[in-house]
Amino acid sequence: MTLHIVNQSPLGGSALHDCLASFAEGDALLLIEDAVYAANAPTHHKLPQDKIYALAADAQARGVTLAQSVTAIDEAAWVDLCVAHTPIVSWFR
Amino acid sequence: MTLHIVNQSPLGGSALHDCLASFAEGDALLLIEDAVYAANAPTHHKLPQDKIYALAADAQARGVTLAQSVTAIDEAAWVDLCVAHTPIVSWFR
Amino acid sequence: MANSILALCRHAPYGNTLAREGLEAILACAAMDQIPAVLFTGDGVYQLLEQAPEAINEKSLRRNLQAMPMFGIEHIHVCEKSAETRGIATDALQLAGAEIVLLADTGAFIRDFDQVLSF
Amino acid sequence: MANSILALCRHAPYGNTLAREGLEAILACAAMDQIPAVLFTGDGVYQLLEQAPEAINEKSLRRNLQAMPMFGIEHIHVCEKSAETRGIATDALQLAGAEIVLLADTGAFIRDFDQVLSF
Amino acid sequence: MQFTLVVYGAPHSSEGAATALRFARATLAAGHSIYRVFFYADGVHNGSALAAPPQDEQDLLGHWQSLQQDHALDLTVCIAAAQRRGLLSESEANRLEKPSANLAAGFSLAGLGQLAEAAAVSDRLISFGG
Amino acid sequence: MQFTLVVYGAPHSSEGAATALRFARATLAAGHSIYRVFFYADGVHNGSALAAPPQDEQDLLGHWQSLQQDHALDLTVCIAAAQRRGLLSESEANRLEKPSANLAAGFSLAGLGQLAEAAAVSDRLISFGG
Repeated sequence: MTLHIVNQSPLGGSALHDCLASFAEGDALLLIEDAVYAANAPTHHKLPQDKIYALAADAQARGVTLAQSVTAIDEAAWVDLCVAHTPIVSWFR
Repeated sequence: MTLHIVNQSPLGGSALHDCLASFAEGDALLLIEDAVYAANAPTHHKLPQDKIYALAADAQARGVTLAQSVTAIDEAAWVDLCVAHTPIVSWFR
Repeated sequence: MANSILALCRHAPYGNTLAREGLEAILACAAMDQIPAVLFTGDGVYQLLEQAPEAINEKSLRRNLQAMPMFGIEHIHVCEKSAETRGIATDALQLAGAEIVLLADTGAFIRDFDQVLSF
Repeated sequence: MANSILALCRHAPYGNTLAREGLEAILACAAMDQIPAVLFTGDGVYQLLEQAPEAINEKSLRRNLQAMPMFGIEHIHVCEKSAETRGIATDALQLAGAEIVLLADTGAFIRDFDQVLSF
Repeated sequence: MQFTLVVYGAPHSSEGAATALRFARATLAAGHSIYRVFFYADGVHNGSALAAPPQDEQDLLGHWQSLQQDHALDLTVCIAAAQRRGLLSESEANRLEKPSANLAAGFSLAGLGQLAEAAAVSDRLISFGG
Repeated sequence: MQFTLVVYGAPHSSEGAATALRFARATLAAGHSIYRVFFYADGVHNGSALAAPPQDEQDLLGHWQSLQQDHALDLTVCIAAAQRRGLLSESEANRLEKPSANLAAGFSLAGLGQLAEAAAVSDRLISFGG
């Protein structure tokens, strides 16, 4: 199953939208950098029900509190997610 | 009156959306670079009724045919638009 | 008379450098006595949130923001709709020494300036 | 056995260099006999339109696209919804020597690959 | 009329730099003058002496340089943005103890004050995004 | 497991390069190995020897270089992308008749084939956007 990684703010660009349009059941979603704003935003984008992660450091840097449905992870857990999934798809710019 | 210049594709980023949210009556809109895709797209964004321009070279480069409501201009006409308007606001990225 | 200048900040902090370099340019203008008006709109409103970027080894952009009043920038204009769209409670926005001015009509505000710097 | 590779192209041509550098990387992979599958999605579908970039002093990206069949890339996958959203008539999409394959479910397509290169 | 151009785009990376060049030529051809071209953010890479684009791509550096020579253009690169991105003059390279310099002829490094001043005194200011 | 990292972001311009560095460290700390870090598009600027960020900003170049030394990391910069953007080794500068070179120690220039090969043989490939 795919690990999708998004780094763009939900309204700033199309990365999250494009990602969700290519999301299959069982895939995982990781929000990094400016994408962490999607982790507690009003629901412009309907995020999947589970397997949604966000880099804790990136959220903390921006003063973003994660919604309950989003799991905060550190870099070590990110590496583990990469080991557990294939392929890894980055959505950026 | 303001001349707004947008260079981003209508779905690729928020530039056009942000611009239209700051559009006042009588302002002019110039679509350049990837923004020319907005000049004949299905109406995701409601463009203003008049004073909409697009750089002819940028549209031609991309194979975009402009809608009737959009005036194709060259660089000389762009300079004239800048002379006729103030301020000039660029919306990008 | 010198032109009136508006600085338009529409990018989120940290993801790319535009937010930081925008704030640096604003302070430089003010230091030259060309005090710009400042408007945060779109993702730029995220710059007004409290931040803790030491988590990603970055300097806080809030410090640049907080320096504005010392440089004579006493009003921070914020697009009300942009903040609401992003779930940011506008009554929670604060900046010591400056007044946060919420704008409903950014278009009417922008057109009164001679020059606009976009960041 | 070597990994299966998908190249995901989601940026419009010319506005920035990602479209061009993506196509160059795809041809380089193919030249190394690591022939990737290619999927155009999002704004990437604009790469499939006819182009005349001499108007802006650029080389046509269509040429890189047209070289793909010669490098053994015989199927060009296109996200059907992305094209429709942008008002692109999918039956008009053509590339000599290659078959245009419209995908309704890109997520199911992507997950079958080992590696994905994003451009 | 006097124009100031602000360029945010790196050449051969985003289109803004090439668009700015087209606009600069049209401005001069129409009989206006250019007070300053200010290169900021990634736009500082326009002043790199080392860019070597493929032969069949346009030589943006050469075009800026000949425009500069023909019209005594003020091509100012923001020094703070340039340092971050590794664009240095000889004297900056010496001062910062870096092994080489790469600022192209025709461009000069200066502070953000040059942007403020240009905004204050030019008739028009136009930005080219990255 | 063997990871390949592809970096598209220029340092001190977009966050991707700094994020890639954090990921690289975590990968190595977890006992995995890094087959290659491939710098492409604007990511090539990570290999600039001339970057001089302010003292209170992180020194990304120095961090990549010490990681390279400690783990014999393969830091490959795409040569075509680098030429366009003015990032040259000594031999490239000579060949292209450019006045100086600016490729940092620890980085090497190579063709896109190195990306293809890394994608084919690594267990995981992950890209860091610009």
